[in-house]
Amino acid sequence: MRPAPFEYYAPETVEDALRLLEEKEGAKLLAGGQSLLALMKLRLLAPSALIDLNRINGLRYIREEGNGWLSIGAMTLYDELEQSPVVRTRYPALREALYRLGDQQVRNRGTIGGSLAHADPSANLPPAMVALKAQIVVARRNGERRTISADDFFVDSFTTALDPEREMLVEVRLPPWPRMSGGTYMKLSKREIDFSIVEVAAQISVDDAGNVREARIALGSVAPKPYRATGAESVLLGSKVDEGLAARAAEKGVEGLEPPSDVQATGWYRKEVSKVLVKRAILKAWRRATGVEQ
Amino acid sequence: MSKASPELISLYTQDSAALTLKWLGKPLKPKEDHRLVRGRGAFVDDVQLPRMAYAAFLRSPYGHARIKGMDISRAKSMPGVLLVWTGDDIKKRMRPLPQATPPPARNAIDYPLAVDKVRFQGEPVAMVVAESRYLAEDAANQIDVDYEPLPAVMDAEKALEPGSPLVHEEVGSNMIAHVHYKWGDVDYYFQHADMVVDAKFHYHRFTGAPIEPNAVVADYDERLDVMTVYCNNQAPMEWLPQLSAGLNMPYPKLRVVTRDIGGAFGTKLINYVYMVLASLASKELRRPVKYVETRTENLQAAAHNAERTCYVSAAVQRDGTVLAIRMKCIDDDGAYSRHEPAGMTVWAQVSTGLYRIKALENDFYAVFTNKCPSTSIRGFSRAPHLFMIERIMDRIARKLGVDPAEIRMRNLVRPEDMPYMTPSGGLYDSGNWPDGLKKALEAADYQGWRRKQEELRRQGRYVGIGVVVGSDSAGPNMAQVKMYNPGLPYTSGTEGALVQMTPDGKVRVTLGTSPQGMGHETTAAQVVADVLDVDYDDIYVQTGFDSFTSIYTMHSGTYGSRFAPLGLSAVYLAAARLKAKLAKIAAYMLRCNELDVVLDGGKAFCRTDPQRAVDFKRIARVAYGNVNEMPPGMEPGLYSIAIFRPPFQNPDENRRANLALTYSYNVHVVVVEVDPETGMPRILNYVALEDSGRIVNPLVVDGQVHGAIAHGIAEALYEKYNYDENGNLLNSNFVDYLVPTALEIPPLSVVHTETPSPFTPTGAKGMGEGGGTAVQAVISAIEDALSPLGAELVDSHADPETILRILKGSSR
Amino acid sequence: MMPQFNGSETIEAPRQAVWDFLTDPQKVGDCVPGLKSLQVTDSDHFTADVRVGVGILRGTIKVKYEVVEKNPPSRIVMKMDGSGVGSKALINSTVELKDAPQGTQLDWVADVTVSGTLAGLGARYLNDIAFKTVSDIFKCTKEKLKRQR
Amino acid sequence: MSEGQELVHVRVRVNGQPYEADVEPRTLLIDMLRDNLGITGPHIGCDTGHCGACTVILNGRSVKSCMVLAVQADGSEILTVEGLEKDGQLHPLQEAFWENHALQCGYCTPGQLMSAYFLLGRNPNPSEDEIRKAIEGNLCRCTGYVNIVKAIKAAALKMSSPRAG
Repeated sequence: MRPAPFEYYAPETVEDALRLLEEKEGAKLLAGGQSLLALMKLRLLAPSALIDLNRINGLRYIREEGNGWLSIGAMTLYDELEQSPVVRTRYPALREALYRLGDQQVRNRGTIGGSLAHADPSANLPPAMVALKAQIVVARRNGERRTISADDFFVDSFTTALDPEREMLVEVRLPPWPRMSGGTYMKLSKREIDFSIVEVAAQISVDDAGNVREARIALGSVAPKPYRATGAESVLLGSKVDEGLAARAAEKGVEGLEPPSDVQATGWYRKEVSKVLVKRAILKAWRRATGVEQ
Repeated sequence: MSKASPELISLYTQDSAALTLKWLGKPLKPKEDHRLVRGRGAFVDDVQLPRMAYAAFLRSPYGHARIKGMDISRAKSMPGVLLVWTGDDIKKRMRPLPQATPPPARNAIDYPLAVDKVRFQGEPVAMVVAESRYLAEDAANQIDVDYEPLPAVMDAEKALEPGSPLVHEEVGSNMIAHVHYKWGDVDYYFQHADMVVDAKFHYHRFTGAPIEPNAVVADYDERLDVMTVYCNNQAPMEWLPQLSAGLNMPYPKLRVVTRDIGGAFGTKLINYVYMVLASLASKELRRPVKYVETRTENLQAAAHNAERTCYVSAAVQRDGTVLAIRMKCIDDDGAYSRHEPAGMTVWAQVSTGLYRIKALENDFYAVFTNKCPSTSIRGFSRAPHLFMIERIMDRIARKLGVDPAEIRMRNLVRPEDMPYMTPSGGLYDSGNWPDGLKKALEAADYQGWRRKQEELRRQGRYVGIGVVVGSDSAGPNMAQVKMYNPGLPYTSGTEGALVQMTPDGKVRVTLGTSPQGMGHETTAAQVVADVLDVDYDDIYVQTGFDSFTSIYTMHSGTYGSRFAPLGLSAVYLAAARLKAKLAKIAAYMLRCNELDVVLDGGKAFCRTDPQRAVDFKRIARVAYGNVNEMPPGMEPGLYSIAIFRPPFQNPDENRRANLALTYSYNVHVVVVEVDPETGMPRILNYVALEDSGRIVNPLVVDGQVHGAIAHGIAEALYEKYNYDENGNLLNSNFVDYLVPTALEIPPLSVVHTETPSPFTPTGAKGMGEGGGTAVQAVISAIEDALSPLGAELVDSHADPETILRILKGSSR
Repeated sequence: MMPQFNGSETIEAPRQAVWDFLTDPQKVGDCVPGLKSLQVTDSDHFTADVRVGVGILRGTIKVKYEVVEKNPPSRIVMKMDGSGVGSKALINSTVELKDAPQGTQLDWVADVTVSGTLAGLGARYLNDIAFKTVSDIFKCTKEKLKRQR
Repeated sequence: MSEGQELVHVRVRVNGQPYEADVEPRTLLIDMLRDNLGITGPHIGCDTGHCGACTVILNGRSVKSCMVLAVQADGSEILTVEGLEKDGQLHPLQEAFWENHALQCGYCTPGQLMSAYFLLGRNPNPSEDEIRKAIEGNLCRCTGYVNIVKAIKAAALKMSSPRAG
């Protein structure tokens, strides 16, 4: 299938992009296009205009800041991130989410900003962002910027805190995690390339004794937006993790969950598997935090 | 039942004297591959013609609805739009598509565009032709249709109940056909058997999903009054009547061309509806018209396999001998009989499976539902039937506490019974099946895995082993359709070939087949090289099919694993005749007794005086030009045409007949582990043994085996169509219809035994469809993995949720 | 595969007023979110062009509205037929009106049947839209009647 | 070829040769390659970017040319299967695909080859798992991937051995 007609603009600055976004009614921003163009080809989407961000310079970088934060330009490719040594060593959860995202061709074209702004409830990156306490930097015209925490950024399925007529995502910031931290991303799907049936991102930091200092656990595909398993997090705080504790935490973590059913799995299955993945993710993240495992 | 009679055996046995066995069996680099690895394949969508226009379709969003009205005015007025047709426009231009079904199902009215009613989601309701495919799609989206949704018929068994909504009112019920098969004294065996084992099984709905969708370019040439149709149909000659009737043009004016075809797996038989529509449009516009299906259209509306539900009972002795089987089966054929209900007879090729079962009864129904029409997807009808047989064998093994491999060993047809006559008249040609099973079990370290399974179970791991036998019955006897419609004038299964030595001594070959990657150019060249003993590289096989230059019969095409038994046999015959003529000319030119002429390495010499020799190139020049040097009275030229005709007969009054020419054999042994917490299955080991008679090219044969296994694994674990109760297909693109990738298909190991068929001159047997053995094996392995829970799988598809529900003892 | 939605509003207006509002296609039509144009055909029917903008799904769909059953002043069954993007969404909604201390209690149930391309791929988008559309209509009803007093 | 909307002029280099075309903004790169430029090696097999039959190398990265707009490719370097051959010599990957019969119908092959090409450019000695991961975006219905994996291994070996080009 082929997309319906649209006007095409390829601005070279963020400012021009935002101006066009305001001026052109029904326009959409085009980043990597690996989701957008598919929906347009199926004619599920027919925006009147596309504003292509690929010719804007300075939105494609991975930068370690002095304060230990990692800044990622919105147009940075999945593949660039996945290959980045910093990401591999400091944010294994993000790296695993990227490694299991789409396929090589998608990772060669798709961008982190595009994925987050698209906010597909089954996408790999949103739960990872929530687990890692990412900050999302949003631009308005005249250089205006605001920063939104990943927790607040995702509002509903395919809906973010962005004002679709006025704002665009320009940068993602990942906070430094203490030395004794570990994280992981796990996804269950029938085919490796599929959107997840259930996915979990977990990030845990421990004290020298190995007791959990902080835990962040987020699920995808089980709710309209990434689901924080706060119940699980609180169970873990202050204690060492073992099979039993992880299982208890997982039970608590998915208590309130009422996942949707679709052609791949029912809500029942999603809930059952959520428990399992949360448990496994907690164990792995803790082992990584305590250095038992890389 | 018993060894076949000597008369019948001699009737079927073929002479293979012309083989030299110098070229058969070699892993020669396939001829086709050279252009394909260079991106120089010739596929339909590659055809670019001046002034070509593009077609797109508006399709029904409903599974079942009345068309109350349609507004095409906006679409018609759009820029670049050349033509907008609805069902009524088609109705004016052609008669309904011919129905092969018996009355009253034959009353069903089938047009390529829906008339008055839509009967499945994705059925075309309007056709747009425009200057580009973009504009054609734009216009199709501007057509307004006013539908009155109707209750959809989605359950084949309920469809037969009185008061069910009707897919075709004109038929009066949803029944397409009903046939009662009874071979041997079933009742006697059921009365006297030690026990009876019963089960219900369901074979699910999926498709072949070739990566190249259906495509056609129709080009009407006014000056010559010739319609050229570039298509990717698997059997163009089978559908020429439909095309000829649709266009009201005689065969000599219809040029149907196939070249490279991007896979088919049975889905590209009924795409003739698009061939008809594009041709009508091309004639109307006096311009070439191209239509290429989108993936969504392909998965929604091209062709599915027929779902099959069977109630199976087996009469069994305490020692595991299976005496007889009684079945009731229902095929869900979808909304139109465009190819079906052939499936309700084709299963009978392997009626009693690979076993010495004495009697069989099958009460068979085929029904209409509001789903996509079905065709012969890879393993057509025999795969689902063997699924029923192999699954009941597993149940019997479990009931008797006998190893599933052992129960099969006890019932397999024995080598001393070959050629073996089945109760339904099938003639199994050759093979040592018990020995093949033994070899497969060794290759897979079956006993080792059984031991490992015990250990792992103690560790709480769920590992299962499936061991299953199957057959690729191949080279179908089309007379089988008479079993549901005795009136059909369509029997046997034939194929044609031309082998010509051109004046330069090279060899040109044309085939009646339209291959989709089965290496016909390669294997045909190998047979010709072998018979004439000329160099493989000097043989040029025409790519694909061309009704203006190829030798054909109405059976011609590539389906039913028919090339090795039928196509290559025609090639052999044509080459052998050419060889004889070359020898005669050589004898004359060499002044040598014909019996002393030896053809060797592209030349002929006289045994009595090897110095006296002449090469084929010179013989060819003589035969075409220097004709006075030929034997007096001999017809010049070196053309050799052959049509191979197997000694098939029509089914007798008890519907007994041999329905295929060769019966290749396979054994699959697969080990699967399921994750007890998520239900995710993982294949740990896969071994397949194949005996497809003489191997012409091992590269081609192994490739076919790999492909068949991949499809089977896909069907068992990944590919399943889901319709909701309103007739919505919930997975009609590659997002949700899960074609497996290289990460899902595990490494596969293939071993061979090689028992030439006495019934084909080359000794090769048809193969490639795989008989669905992989589906049986994987499902069998999963059931085995779950057996500690006493689980029994009914369906041919097991997804993680199904498995987890069994593990958790919770039903959906 | 047929999701059910429901909701209820307490409207500060007498039941008759609510009834009159809900049986006036012009008024109901004006309450359809994202309305671009409205053609009232008769007392029980209208067609409208509606701009949907839930999540990423943006575009114009055609909505056909029909009152199937009226049982004054307490029960209305309405049918909304939305078509666009190669698909159809049929919304059947039943409204029950009861007297309540602060005015009128409006309880509604709606089921959505999605057909076409979206049924599989995009049911999750379209159910969303359907639900929001219906609930917005009744929220709007509540607001407008409140302002009337 | 369209009265749809005004056309955009696009310049690209494909397999080392300069090409120009006037296309609609919505024209997919694969359609420009096939219909405007007559480069029919890359194929179309789906609507959603899953099959990978249209895979080409765009500025050094493998992408699905059905998921990129032609206008987006303006000014870029594109390599398709047709560009793998060097003066009549098959690329080692093509040789290996042929020798190992890593194809049947050949429809997905151009995409498989370009994904393999990208892999070997990044990882000259991939393991079997790395090979399978690298072609996860290229569906094949004929081969069960067995011979494709084998062929990519063989090509890698040949290319990393000193005497190979």
